[in-house]
Amino acid sequence: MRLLANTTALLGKELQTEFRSRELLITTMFFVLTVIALFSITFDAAVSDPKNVGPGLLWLAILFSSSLMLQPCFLKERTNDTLSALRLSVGDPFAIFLAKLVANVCLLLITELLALPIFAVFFNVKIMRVFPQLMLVFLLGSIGIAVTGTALSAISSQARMRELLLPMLLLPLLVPILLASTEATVALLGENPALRLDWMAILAAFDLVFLTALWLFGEYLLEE
Amino acid sequence: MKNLDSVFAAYLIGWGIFFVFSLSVARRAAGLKEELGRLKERLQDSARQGK
Amino acid sequence: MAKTGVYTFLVCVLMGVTAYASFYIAPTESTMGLVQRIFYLHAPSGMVSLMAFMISCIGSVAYILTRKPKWDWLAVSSAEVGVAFCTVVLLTGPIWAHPAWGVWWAWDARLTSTLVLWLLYVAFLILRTMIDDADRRALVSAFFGVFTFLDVPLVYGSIWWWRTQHPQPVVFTSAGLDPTMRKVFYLSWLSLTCLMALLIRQRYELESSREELRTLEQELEAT
Amino acid sequence: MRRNARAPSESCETWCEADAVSERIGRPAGLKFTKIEKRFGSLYALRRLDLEIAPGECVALTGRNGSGKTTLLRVASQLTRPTRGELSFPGLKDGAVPAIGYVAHAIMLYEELTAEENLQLFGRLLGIAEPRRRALELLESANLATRATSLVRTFSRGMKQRLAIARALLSDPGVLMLDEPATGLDTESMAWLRNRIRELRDQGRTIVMSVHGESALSQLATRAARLDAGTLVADTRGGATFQSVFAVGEA
Repeated sequence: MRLLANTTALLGKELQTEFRSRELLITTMFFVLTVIALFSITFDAAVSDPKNVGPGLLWLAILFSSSLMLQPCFLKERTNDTLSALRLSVGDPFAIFLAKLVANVCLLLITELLALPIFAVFFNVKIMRVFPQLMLVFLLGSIGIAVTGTALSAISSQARMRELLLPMLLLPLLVPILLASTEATVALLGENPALRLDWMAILAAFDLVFLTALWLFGEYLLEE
Repeated sequence: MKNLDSVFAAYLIGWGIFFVFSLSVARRAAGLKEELGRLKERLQDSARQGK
Repeated sequence: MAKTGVYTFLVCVLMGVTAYASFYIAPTESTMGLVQRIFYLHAPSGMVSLMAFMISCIGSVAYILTRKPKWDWLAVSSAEVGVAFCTVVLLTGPIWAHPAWGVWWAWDARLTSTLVLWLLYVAFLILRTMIDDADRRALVSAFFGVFTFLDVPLVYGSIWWWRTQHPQPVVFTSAGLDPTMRKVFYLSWLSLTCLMALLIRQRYELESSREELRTLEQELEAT
Repeated sequence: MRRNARAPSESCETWCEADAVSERIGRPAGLKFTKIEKRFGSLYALRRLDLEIAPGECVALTGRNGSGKTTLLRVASQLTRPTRGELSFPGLKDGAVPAIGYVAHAIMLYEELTAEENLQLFGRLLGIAEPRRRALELLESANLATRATSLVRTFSRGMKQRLAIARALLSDPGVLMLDEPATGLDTESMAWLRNRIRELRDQGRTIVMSVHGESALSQLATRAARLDAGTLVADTRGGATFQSVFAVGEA
């Protein structure tokens, strides 16, 4: 019970600090926009078949931007050593991870909500008719990115070269997410849209496996 | 028999990687052993002076 | 030291026998011909690299629970040996693919998964160089070691399922092995596993003598 | 000026009736370090430290930089895990951990939140009753009530330190760990700090504070100890006088 209370309190703090400064959200959104635009130019979206190439590029853009967006997640807890204050106050250290995880999922979803229409315009793909299913795929994908990203942010905040380290650690780890969500999105944007439950199962399995790993071993990352 | 050379190449490279790995580890280990020897001597000297 | 000497000799003999078997005892494969013999090094190396990564994961979990440095040494040693075996797979793959199918790199399920595995564990080794304090490095890389190993089945599963969705003509491992080929394959697997054990032991010794050196340096400082 | 250690049985006014915060107990507790060792790679921050602090004692800890003072305080407040050795709390049933307040060099507060938001956040995390009332009460005692709704970023060093101490007192802890609380304080905050620590000490809380040699704070202490290279080298309980502990401390 205390875990839930701590998580909601911390989530309130995460979202409050984020929406008070809004820097992270704006820079991430702009970065996603840039990457999608550049992909569209290089792959000349209009000519090649956008239905198959597009989703892959969209998800790559999301992976790149999230690996950069998740950088400061634990780094900002090191200024003024607020991490120690949190560790002293919370009952279960997993609450710190859970709150940051949920906050990151929200940030990712907001970024994706902006990126989708832009992607639809650039690759002239109809998304409105499959929007709910699409959002489900994006939710599962974002949870997977946020779980691994938050854990790796706790790692990279303790290492040198942390700007490069997080993307290098995160991107190979997210291969299953990249494959499954791209395939699911392709299936949804195709002629007869179908919600591919097999790929959704892989996404759900990924999220579950890494959420449990974080729950079991996460606290050791915060130790001194 | 024409692509016999690629089979040889594959085995050469394969075993080569194992050999290079083992060699580099052995070389580093030798360096450490020698360093260890020198340190042990210095320890004995300082111990002898200490008595 | 004698035990390692004998063991090294045994492994060399075993490797020699395997090479002889791969070249002479195993029949030449009908379609691809001679170049198929690379299979006896390529495929078992992939399996042995997975075994090495499993040992590394066991080392990582044991370190998290017991905090004894020896488990961390095991984790890093077997990870490095695993990466060495992965490199062998990734290099022998194209050498086999080029003459057999005219392409240097085939996006075959197993080869692609091994590539991702290689990226994961090289990242693991690079992470270790980025953290200075020994205990912190051990704990953090142990966590990442567990994370990476949990990712392996998901990587293999998703790439295998992705490959079946988009079937591709080039097939690497010729499934239909006749009995003698299968025997030589198992012999090769056994010899490479013993080689893995030897390399891990050797790398482990390096770590323990490094620790010995450090404790000696401290003693000198203290006196 | 030297106060003898308060007899534990003396009545306790304020902290007695404060309700125990979840499984942590607000009553003051003693601390016992048995052969504590903390190694950062090849560097020994703490080396075979044996120290016992009785409930209600106010200990001044001195020693050169890097002698292990900060590590000792972090081990005591359970932020750092000792490589070897064991920290125990005599007087409490085994396994129970007393509420411990910790003030470090870093202010351990969110600069992008206001003073009130900071205290309420940590109060809710600790699970104390009516965090809002407790936060206002502590802001009052730190004379920060007027700046309750301004961002901590706009605070001076002295104000931040006072707020940090307020945060440490949220769970009404029986044990307080203060790491060089006086650094960077202006005279006005320094006076406030001295009165506050005297008040906390008189309430019977166990206080361990690291200080830089003889100073206004060290006179409040009922006991002094000096650390050097990770071990205890002088302790007034061990017969050393206050002067001898502090004199060499500056070497």
